[in-house]
Amino acid sequence: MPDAQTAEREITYAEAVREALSQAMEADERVFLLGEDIGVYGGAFGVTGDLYHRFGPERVIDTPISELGIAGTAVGAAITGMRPVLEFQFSDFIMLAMEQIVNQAAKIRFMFGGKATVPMVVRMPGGSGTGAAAQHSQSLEAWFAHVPGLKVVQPATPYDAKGLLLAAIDDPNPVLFFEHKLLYKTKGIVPAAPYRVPLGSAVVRRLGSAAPVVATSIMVTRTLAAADALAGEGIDVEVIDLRSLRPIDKPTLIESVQKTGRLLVVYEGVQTLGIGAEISAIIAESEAFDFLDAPIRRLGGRDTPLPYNPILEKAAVPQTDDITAILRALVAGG
Amino acid sequence: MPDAQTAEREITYAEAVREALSQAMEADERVFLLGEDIGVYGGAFGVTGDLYHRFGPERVIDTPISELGIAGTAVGAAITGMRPVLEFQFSDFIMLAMEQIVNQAAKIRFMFGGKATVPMVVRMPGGSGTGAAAQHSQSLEAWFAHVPGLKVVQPATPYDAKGLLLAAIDDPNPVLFFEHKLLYKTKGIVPAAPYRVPLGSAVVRRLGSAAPVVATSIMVTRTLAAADALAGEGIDVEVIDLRSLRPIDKPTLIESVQKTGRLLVVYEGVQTLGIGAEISAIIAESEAFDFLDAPIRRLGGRDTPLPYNPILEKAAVPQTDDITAILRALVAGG
Amino acid sequence: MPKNSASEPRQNQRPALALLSDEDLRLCLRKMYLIRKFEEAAEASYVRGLIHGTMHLSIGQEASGVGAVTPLRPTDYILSTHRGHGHCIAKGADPKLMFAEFFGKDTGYCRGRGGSMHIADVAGGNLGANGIVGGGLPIAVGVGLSSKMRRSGDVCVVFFGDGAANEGAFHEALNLASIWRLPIVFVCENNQYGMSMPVARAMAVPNVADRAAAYGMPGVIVDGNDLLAVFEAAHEATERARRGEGPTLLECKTYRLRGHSKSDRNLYRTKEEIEEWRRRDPIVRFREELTSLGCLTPDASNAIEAEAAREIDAAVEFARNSPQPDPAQLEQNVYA
Amino acid sequence: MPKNSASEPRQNQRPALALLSDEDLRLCLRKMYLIRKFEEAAEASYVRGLIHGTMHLSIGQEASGVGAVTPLRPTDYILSTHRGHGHCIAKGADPKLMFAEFFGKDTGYCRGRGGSMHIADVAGGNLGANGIVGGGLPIAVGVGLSSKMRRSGDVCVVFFGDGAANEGAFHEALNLASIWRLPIVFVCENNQYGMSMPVARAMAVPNVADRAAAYGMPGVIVDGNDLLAVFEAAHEATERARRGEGPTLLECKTYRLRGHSKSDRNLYRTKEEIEEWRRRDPIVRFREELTSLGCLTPDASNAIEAEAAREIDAAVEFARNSPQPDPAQLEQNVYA
Ligand SMILES: Cc1ncc(C[n+]2csc(CCOP(=O)(O)OP(=O)(O)O)c2C)c(N)n1
Ligand SMILES: Cc1ncc(C[n+]2csc(CCOP(=O)(O)OP(=O)(O)O)c2C)c(N)n1
Ligand SMILES: [Mg+2]
Ligand SMILES: [Mg+2]
Repeated sequence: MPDAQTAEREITYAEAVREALSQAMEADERVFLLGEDIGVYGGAFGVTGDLYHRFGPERVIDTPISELGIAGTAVGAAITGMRPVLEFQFSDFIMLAMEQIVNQAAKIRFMFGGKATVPMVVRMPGGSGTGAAAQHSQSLEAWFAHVPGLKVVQPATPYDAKGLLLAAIDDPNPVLFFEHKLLYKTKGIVPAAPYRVPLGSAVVRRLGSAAPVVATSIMVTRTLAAADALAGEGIDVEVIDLRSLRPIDKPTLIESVQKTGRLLVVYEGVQTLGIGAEISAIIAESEAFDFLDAPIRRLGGRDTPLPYNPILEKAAVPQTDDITAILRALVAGG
Repeated sequence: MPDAQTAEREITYAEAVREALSQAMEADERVFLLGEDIGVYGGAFGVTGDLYHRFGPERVIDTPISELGIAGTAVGAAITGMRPVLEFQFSDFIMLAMEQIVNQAAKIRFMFGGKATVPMVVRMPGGSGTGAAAQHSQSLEAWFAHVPGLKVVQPATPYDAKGLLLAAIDDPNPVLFFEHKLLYKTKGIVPAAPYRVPLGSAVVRRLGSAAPVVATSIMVTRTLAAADALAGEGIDVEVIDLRSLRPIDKPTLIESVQKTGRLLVVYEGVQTLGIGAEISAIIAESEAFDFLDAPIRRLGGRDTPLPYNPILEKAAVPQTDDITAILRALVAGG
Repeated sequence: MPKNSASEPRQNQRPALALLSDEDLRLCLRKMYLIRKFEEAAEASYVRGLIHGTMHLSIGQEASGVGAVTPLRPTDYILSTHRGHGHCIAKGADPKLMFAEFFGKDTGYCRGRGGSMHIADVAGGNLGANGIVGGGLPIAVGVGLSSKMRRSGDVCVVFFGDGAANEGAFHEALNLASIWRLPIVFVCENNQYGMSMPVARAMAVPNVADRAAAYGMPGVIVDGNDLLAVFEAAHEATERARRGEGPTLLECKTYRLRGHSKSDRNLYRTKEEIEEWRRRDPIVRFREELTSLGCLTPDASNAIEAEAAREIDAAVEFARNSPQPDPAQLEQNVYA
Repeated sequence: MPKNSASEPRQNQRPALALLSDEDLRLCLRKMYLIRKFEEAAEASYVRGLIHGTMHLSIGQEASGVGAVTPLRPTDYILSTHRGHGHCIAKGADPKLMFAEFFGKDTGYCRGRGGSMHIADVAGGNLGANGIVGGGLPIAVGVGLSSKMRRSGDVCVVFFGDGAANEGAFHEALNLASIWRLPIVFVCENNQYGMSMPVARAMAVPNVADRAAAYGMPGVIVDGNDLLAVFEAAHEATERARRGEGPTLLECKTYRLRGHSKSDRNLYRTKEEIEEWRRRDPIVRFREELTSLGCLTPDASNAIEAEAAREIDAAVEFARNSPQPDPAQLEQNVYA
């Protein structure tokens, strides 16, 4: 029987996030949590759970509803030696804090000529699928992938949720950590001991000879389902989980496209100027260009705010069937 | 001698903006201006100039420093029948107002099932080149081009500054209007009478047989200078001024690429996930793909906050020589 | 709506009664019942799987919504919150169209696109619930400014919670409204908590209304579970706004009897506290007051309640039987 | 720095003098002169084309910067604004490295990347000027929180203008600092205008300090052109903060004698007003006070002034002769 530390258990994505938080707090007293209702309530999605009871109100700090203020609080704590991990209840609310995150956190080190570091993590759930409508369902990660000075990750599995979060907390730079509401309850194998998944590395989730699909967050799950469906038709799709949107793991993407000559990018954010635009452009300007034998396809969110009605909501972002259909066409001809 | 209305005069970009504001206010009493120091001061860049004296404090409203508040003010006025034109002194400050612009203005019509309209314009200068450093020099337009419900334009000439602004004020949707600090003093022919340049239309600024360059804002000027330099070498570059980032005029772009088989996109915003990513992806997924005979190139801003030092500042965004060099290489081989 | 009442003695007891006819009072009771029944039916529909997403119920807060909106004219505006069903019904919305929205149907106020958190009845002067805490506050400034510029004489009532009072938006909006003397009534429904955060931990002053002084505007505190008290203060604030004398911050002390939303396990408050407030139920209280003042017989109240229940039942039926939106129209109304 | 003065009578006249030795007082005067000369030299350099970009001069406001920072220990923090040269020098920065930064040189505090609006002297406890009005306020909350969590005993002084007091950031920061009782002194340099906007049109209360009540913290108003008055109030606020009793809002009434920035044509104020304030020059006033109190002879003050001028001249020379940053290093320090 493995001991507790080496054990691999099935736990949920939310539990994996919590475990990373708890291990980081145990290992480093500079780490603390900050956010609305992360204390007794345990977080709007229950992610912080019992951490308040385990670490006390000084390290799991419930804040008033003041997104700009608490983002600045994280910045100030980070530049003076602490390691704040901030939670926004929904990633949509980061809009109130853009100033602190983009004008301050992302730029302070550069503006100060390297004389300060801003080691902070902003955790927040994005994505649609819960009927929360236009102001609680966005996928805004592409904005931040446009900002030098930030790092941006989107874990798709419980394993990565834990490993990327521990790496993000270690990182001396501001890291935006996009969780997905629909993934919180999904389960996966997660080692009990702390481990890191390096920021900036994509991972091939499924090896295949046909068009690779680069997917992010919950679209990894849906793409893998689509790939399974297509496997029955003899189509063997390669699936890459991007994981990190800034920096982007270009070599892994380029290599895969060179092998297959095609590319589909699947993501939930609005298609226009979503992460797929960047992936497509990276390939189109890379040495993989000459290997392309079909247009690069993107399947992102539709060009609309997220609707409340569940039928419309589903129609607004890629579903497994959409991915299957587009892949079938891509492999067939282009 | 032409009368005052049909006259074409050389005026500056800033004057063209002011003329559009003044004509819109004369024509429609619902139009009013809102912003910090746009009154007696005449605007941080002098754009509103004497409008305060001409239209009075009720229609040229100086506000306290409250970007979120005044953005919301514009939203509220717009949904109740007014046509606010808001100025941010620097486009960087829009970060404080993202919530109202993206969560509210962009989505209200959709969320309300079409029962309201939000006819507002947000004017603001972007861009580097004045030594204003990291928090006053950004080019953030790509963020908004990612947001359904918004329209986004970037005039590159005095003519377009006036025509696009009048069209933006007419438009029943929220329009973000990105001016460029370095363009304010540039001159161009501008008809005295009101006219509209349709939102969503690109324009070919220079016809050519070689690689088209799609450029935005001040990069149009620099690209035209590069094209002139290359003309001496017998390289005849086509230059397209994108003008409108949301919606994007895809047919014009596709047609031009089909003609030349190549593409360079030049823009000042950070290259990663800047507008060039989207243009590249549009081409790579379009019918123009088959016409491409070289990788699609992007030349955007470097992956850094904007530095204060003028040498570094110049190095951080594309200059004419950079464009010339990359075009020469692109036309030569790829 | 307000008109002089003939009954001298009762308005001595409650000055608000000088302005409200028996008919008005019955309408207030009716609206409170409609709200309560609406939300109870919403809960039931949720349990039965007819509604998805989340919902924020204002059960226990009916007096502040109805009381604050009653002084308004039909052309006046309100801006509401995530906990906005009450405001919407108070402003005169049709529960049928609200329920249809809640059910995500094409017949709903927002054609199923908005849902509970975005119900708007633009034609009726409700410029929308809001999913962003404090999101309506800056918008109200624009509504007030527009009203002033258009010289329409319309007033804007903007609702927000105690939690919202700690957002920067609150500060900017109250300041702008005050310096421009806009016709706005800022109605804070202080229900003691912002989600799990008690007011006393979220701010260092006892009342949200204490902050009015920072903007040079009147700050008024009322018992938010007392409809007449809310009405009276709101009436005064509305009249003041209409006279061009500027905004008022009106704080209604109240309590939400339900959890914050569907995810709430009530870990941050005690059963006793909830019980204590249940005894101050604003509907029961108003109804008893009307009875004791002789404005209403118990039978008449029962009839009002029953009729409200029937109207809500019919609304649910209407919603259930309404068509789903057509996915082909997904991208409609992104742009005008 | 504060220590007891031996001279009984003078501290009766000005209680601050109980805490400041003659040496301290001379250092204050020296810093004020350094600031004035620094900014005059910056203006001259701009006119000569040696500096690009824009600049925000605090000429006339030297007493508030120096007075507020004087009570601080070296390990205490400040957060500054776009008008921050004075704060920086007050906290002990080296004008050579500041000028080098202003000149965009690699030897500057920020290696030429930040410029006037972003000068930071992190080692000296100045966590940076800020290009965003109000941008430092929320950061101060984090600095205070960190200080409290690390039990370092360090205090954070955060400067901001009257204009910044209308930003949402002000509201959120003061509220957070207050509920958490953080060791912060919020110093508002009310120089009567936010760019062209007079305070009286930007808010409906006469003083920024009036807003302290909204956060349950003390609000103190002082004559910002009187160094000793500023020092005294700041000392009290700092001690209070250090004792764990929470933040204070300190408003210094002052005036900027120069335009807002290089683009200012002074259309929003009169020459007379400027003249009137010029007569209240904080340096002249402090110097005269020191002389009349017998702490300083006119010769000694002249020597201090001359020495400051020499130091600034040397700083400009240092900056001029410093190397430009290497463009090959452009992307350095984007990430740690
Ligand atoms: C900007 C923002 N932050 C956080 C939330 C999540 N949230 C929704 S309601 C709520 C509590 C609001 O408290 P209050 O303003 O007192 O209103 P109440 O729910 O008590 O009616 C929170 C934190 C949100 N919707 N918007
Ligand atoms: C968020 C933001 N809005 C606007 C500006 C432009 N701006 C720079 S300084 C200034 C005036 C600030 O006034 P105040 O806070 O009183 O400081 P002062 O300049 O008087 O020292 C303005 C509007 C800015 N830098 N940041
Ligand atoms: Mg509440
Ligand atoms: Mg000022």
